[in-house]
Amino acid sequence: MINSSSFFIDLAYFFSAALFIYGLRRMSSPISARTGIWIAATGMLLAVAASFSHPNITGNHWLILIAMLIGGALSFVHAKRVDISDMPQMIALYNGLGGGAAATIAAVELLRAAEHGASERILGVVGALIGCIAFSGSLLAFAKLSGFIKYGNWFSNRQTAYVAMMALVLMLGFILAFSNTAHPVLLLMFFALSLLFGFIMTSPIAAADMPVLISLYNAAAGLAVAFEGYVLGNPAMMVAGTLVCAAGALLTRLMARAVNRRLSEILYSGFGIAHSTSEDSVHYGHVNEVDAFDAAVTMAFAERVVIVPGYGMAVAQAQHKVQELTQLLEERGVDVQFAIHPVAGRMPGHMNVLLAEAGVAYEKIHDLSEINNEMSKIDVALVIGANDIVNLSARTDEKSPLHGMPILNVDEAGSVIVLKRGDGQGYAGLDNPLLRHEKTRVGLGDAKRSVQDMISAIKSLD
Amino acid sequence: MINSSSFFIDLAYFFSAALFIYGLRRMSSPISARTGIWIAATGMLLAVAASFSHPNITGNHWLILIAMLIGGALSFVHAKRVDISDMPQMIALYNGLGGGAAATIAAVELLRAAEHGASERILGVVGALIGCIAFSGSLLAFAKLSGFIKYGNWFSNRQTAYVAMMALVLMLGFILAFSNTAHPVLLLMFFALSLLFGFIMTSPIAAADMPVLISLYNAAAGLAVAFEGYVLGNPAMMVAGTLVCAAGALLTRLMARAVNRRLSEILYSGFGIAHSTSEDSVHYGHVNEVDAFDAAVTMAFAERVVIVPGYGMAVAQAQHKVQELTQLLEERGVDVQFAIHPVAGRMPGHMNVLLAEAGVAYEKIHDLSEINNEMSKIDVALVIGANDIVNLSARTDEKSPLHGMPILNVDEAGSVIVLKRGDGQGYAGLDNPLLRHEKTRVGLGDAKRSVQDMISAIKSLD
Amino acid sequence: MDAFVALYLFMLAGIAGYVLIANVPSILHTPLLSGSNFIHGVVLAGAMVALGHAEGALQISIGFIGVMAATANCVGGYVVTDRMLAMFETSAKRNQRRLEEEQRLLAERNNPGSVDADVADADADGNESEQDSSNNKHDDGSRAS
Amino acid sequence: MDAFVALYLFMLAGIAGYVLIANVPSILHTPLLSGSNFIHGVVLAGAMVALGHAEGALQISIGFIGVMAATANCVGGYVVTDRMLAMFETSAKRNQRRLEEEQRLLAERNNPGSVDADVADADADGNESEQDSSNNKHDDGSRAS
Ligand SMILES: NC(=O)c1ccc[n+]([C@@H]2O[C@H](COP(=O)([O-])OP(=O)(O)OC[C@H]3O[C@@H](n4cnc5c(N)ncnc54)[C@H](OP(=O)(O)O)[C@@H]3O)[C@@H](O)[C@H]2O)c1
Ligand SMILES: NC(=O)c1ccc[n+]([C@@H]2O[C@H](COP(=O)([O-])OP(=O)(O)OC[C@H]3O[C@@H](n4cnc5c(N)ncnc54)[C@H](OP(=O)(O)O)[C@@H]3O)[C@@H](O)[C@H]2O)c1
Repeated sequence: MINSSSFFIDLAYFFSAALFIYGLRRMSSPISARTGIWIAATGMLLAVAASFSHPNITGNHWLILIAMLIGGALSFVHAKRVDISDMPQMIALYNGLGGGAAATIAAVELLRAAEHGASERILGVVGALIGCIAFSGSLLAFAKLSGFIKYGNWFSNRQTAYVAMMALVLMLGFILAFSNTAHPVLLLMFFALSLLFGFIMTSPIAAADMPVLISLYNAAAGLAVAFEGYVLGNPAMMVAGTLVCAAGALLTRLMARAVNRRLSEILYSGFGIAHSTSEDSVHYGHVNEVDAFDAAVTMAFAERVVIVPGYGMAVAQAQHKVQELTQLLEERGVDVQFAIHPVAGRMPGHMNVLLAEAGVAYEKIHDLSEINNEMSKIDVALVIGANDIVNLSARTDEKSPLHGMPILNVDEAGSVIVLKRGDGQGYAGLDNPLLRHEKTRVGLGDAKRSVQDMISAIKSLD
Repeated sequence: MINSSSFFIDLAYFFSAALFIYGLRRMSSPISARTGIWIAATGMLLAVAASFSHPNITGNHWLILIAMLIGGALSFVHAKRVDISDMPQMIALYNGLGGGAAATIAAVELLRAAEHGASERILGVVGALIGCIAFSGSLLAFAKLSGFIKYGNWFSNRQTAYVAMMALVLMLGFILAFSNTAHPVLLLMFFALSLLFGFIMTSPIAAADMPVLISLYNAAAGLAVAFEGYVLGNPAMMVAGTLVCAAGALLTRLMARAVNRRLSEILYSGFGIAHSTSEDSVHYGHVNEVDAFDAAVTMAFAERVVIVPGYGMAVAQAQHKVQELTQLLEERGVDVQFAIHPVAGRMPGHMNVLLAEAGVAYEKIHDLSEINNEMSKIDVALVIGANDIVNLSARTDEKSPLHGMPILNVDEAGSVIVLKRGDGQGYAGLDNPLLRHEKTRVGLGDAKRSVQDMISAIKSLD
Repeated sequence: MDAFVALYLFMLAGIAGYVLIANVPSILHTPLLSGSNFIHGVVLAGAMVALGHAEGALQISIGFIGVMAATANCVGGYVVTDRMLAMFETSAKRNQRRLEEEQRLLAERNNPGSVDADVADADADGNESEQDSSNNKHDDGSRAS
Repeated sequence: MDAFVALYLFMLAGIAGYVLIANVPSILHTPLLSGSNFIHGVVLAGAMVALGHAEGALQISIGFIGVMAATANCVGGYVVTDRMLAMFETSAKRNQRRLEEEQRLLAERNNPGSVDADVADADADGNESEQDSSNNKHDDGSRAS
């Protein structure tokens, strides 16, 4: 234990840990969520301010400031600028950097091995491993989600190689942890292999499973921070890191459950493998097309319309147009509601966030069970870029990977209009019988475009 | 810090703390409650077993064993024997002993003041104060609830004296905490005054508010244990004590809310004072009496009967007879249900416990909101020794201290039979218009007796 | 023990205690009171140490009383809590049994003699009864409150 | 720090984190992920110390990268979370306003021009609307999920 910090620093750390906990608590309810992040930020300021006068900071003051300015400015500009629908990759990026920072602490402290006891070196090494995995794994996730790197499982089927690598990592870690002198070369190898593991973990995973994986890396980064906190004798880091680790682990499970996946499934296999057997039941039938004008007329003269947004709306960034359409319809006396499936889009709350951004009123947004009871009273259901969440085969086809997932029963509405670009399938890659349903008409084209056309058509009615 | 315990003791303490937490979690759900107490007991065994080999136990091994045997045997026999409906006082007794034990630790350690640092002495003194209050307060509560001591506010209206005493206690505590030599005489005075405070706190409180007060003392004892844990460097005591303190504090609030009281009301005033103003609106009217045979016939030929048990059933220990009556009625094809008001009796769950003891099936027991919806379809409501929970003035009389509390709407049933001994009132000391309601007939006499008479009457029908 | 570390322990254990109890149904207030009363019986571990290093008649007699009182807290607290919870359990168990029985009867009535019910059907049934029983568990909780 | 004390901190903080998140509605999963990502940005406090006592070019450059990365985690994490939650808040606030408005209208319709409604009535009303709004809050939660 090399720490000899003063009373006030201890006190500041204590309060910041308490504020983190309180902030997290408030963040877990929709009403108080925003004050929650402010409270956590107060804790952060306190911890950072106190650290400036930490007795173990014996030099490099200017370097610290410069590094903070560079890192802070870059991330501030980036985070402010980036589009709000790119959130998953942003979270991945910052999470990865946090894990990486924990790993660098481990690196510095392991290079000063003599100053630490065995228990500190052990946790330091474990933290480094976990932090590196969180770092490289998250960064690859970021790159994939941003489209910099295409899907590709670069490291498949080399189990023996992996096991050998893992053994090597463990051996290196063992040496680093139990010798009290620094081994820069071994350390470098250890870090390189650990980083490689992060890449290997992320590489086979399809973009759509990323939110769950990112949550897992978040928990991992938390654990790494907690362990490095022990190395430095910093209880605020220990408490905050463990807090994040536990919350992140639970969150990972909840998120996996929400998209109807097991964590092990996500980690060990691509989605394609899981359900390739049922693919042969696909049979295309007749699809009724509809043009924007007809669709617009149908809706303009309906009494009750439900809009079902899906991933396609997010891709097309059509939410603002959808809000415009809604307002137009409402001016004509049409009652417009939104139906949000819990796993619509590519991350929990994806649709809610987009619609909120576009200014759709909260009370018009209904969840699955609420709206399904009303569905038979609806005249027109407008499905915008959604597929899996309205896939009728989830109800009937036991072999479908979606079987058992509740869907939005748009087929109970008077008529259905589906907006999509072509014969593309959804996340699950399945054929959707809804498209050939007698009530259904399909409007082809990019969602934003189609909605814009409908808006023009309605305006031309007057 | 005088503690120098070994690795295995630390490990045992750690696991026992974890087991306490896990046990408490399980105890807070009805399904897993019993395994919860077993888990906590495992933790306890572990902690006690480890303590036997604690390096700080340098002698008195036999004395420890003897004390444990005596204390254990006495409390085991007592706890096994005592009637289950005397639970509140049993909890008060054991809780008080726990607080007292914490105080004795403080006493021993303060007599060894030289071995402790200032922070340990400070928490030791605070813990002693709290432990003493929990001890004497709980024991007085025990004595009052057991009927050894009658109600009486011995210490009323001496505010100045109290303040002076409190100042003295604080001064004594200050000296004890900040000098590193032992002061046996000051210590004695400190303890005596602290104990007196416990008596003063409990003395004005009416028997019926006791459960809330006992819960408060439980939280206090937990805190005392946590503080003495710090003195001894025993983290299991610190964690378990704080756990109990926090849980107890919340529980106290919940219990006070359940009986529609504020904690400050309970602590600062007897119930009588709070509502004496509305007493003048009392006006007795005509009460229809009914004998056991008539009551029995009414019920035997009804289709649906609801039984409303209250504090009187507990006093009369009539639950087994009530179950017998229920079975008889059911054999005759009558549908019998039970309606339990959340604050029936004198502690939360009082009625549930008694009915469960008598073997009434769980599914026949309904809570307030469930049964109130059904009440108009009920033929006969049999009220057994309940008053406040069916007091109609709660609905109408704004000045009533019960105003705003939801009651069981027995007046909506076809007819009402109330069993009570005479014109005694309930906990709130209020007149009950229900007794003079046109639908109501009152069966006078001890509840057990009355129910027994009804049983005989029904049997004589065949 | 470092005072700040103690502060962390107090804070974290306090949060745990508070959060674990939130949402407890009121029927469990008394058993929970009794159970947490038992838990602070761990004061025995401390009382043993206090008596174990006590010196002189005064310290020893105080310590002796402390161990006795702490043991009584432990033992009595356990017995009372267990007796109380035993009664809840009996009625909860009885209830559970009855529900299972009902479900069995229901299942029998729905597919009379259906040994050859197709897989999908059986699967659906299985799911349903699973859900049902979890619902019932929920019910227990809310009914109890 | 004593290893056992660290163990207690890990256990207790882990329990707190787990229990606090339980029952979070799924609409908050992403903001919460982002928020807890921000919280582990406290690694900055450690990275500063690591750089602060780093010696030699290797240690210093590693430390420098660490402080930069940790600051990015903090700042970026905060901005993203705040932006995300801001959107929820706008819609929640709007909703809240609408409900209040509705209640006001309702109250007006019920007692048209009732300046002299008696005390009891006003009291009852007050209670009701209080209850109502707490119900609504609840609704928000469940609707959101
Ligand atoms: N919410 C989550 O947390 C989460 C996380 C991971 C995975 N998932 C999974 O994601 C799926 C979500 O279902 P979903 O119905 O929202 O989406 P989906 O099933 O992926 O369907 C998207 C649809 O949008 C269309 N589309 C794509 N781009 C478009 C554009 N620019 N304009 C118009 N249409 C466009 C596609 O058809 P075309 O190509 O023909 O246009 C496709 O039919 C579920 O399977 C869920 O399990 C959800
Ligand atoms: N549940 C809790 O947690 C709790 C805690 C503290 C306070 N309280 C309060 O306790 C009250 C409980 O209401 P309650 O309706 O159950 O009880 P209650 O209002 O106290 O009424 C008890 C009734 O039982 C009768 N009685 C007494 N002994 C009897 C006997 N041996 N045989 C037949 N009748 C007998 C009494 O009348 P006679 O004298 O004429 O027989 C009295 O009318 C509420 O006010 C509640 O707020 C509850």
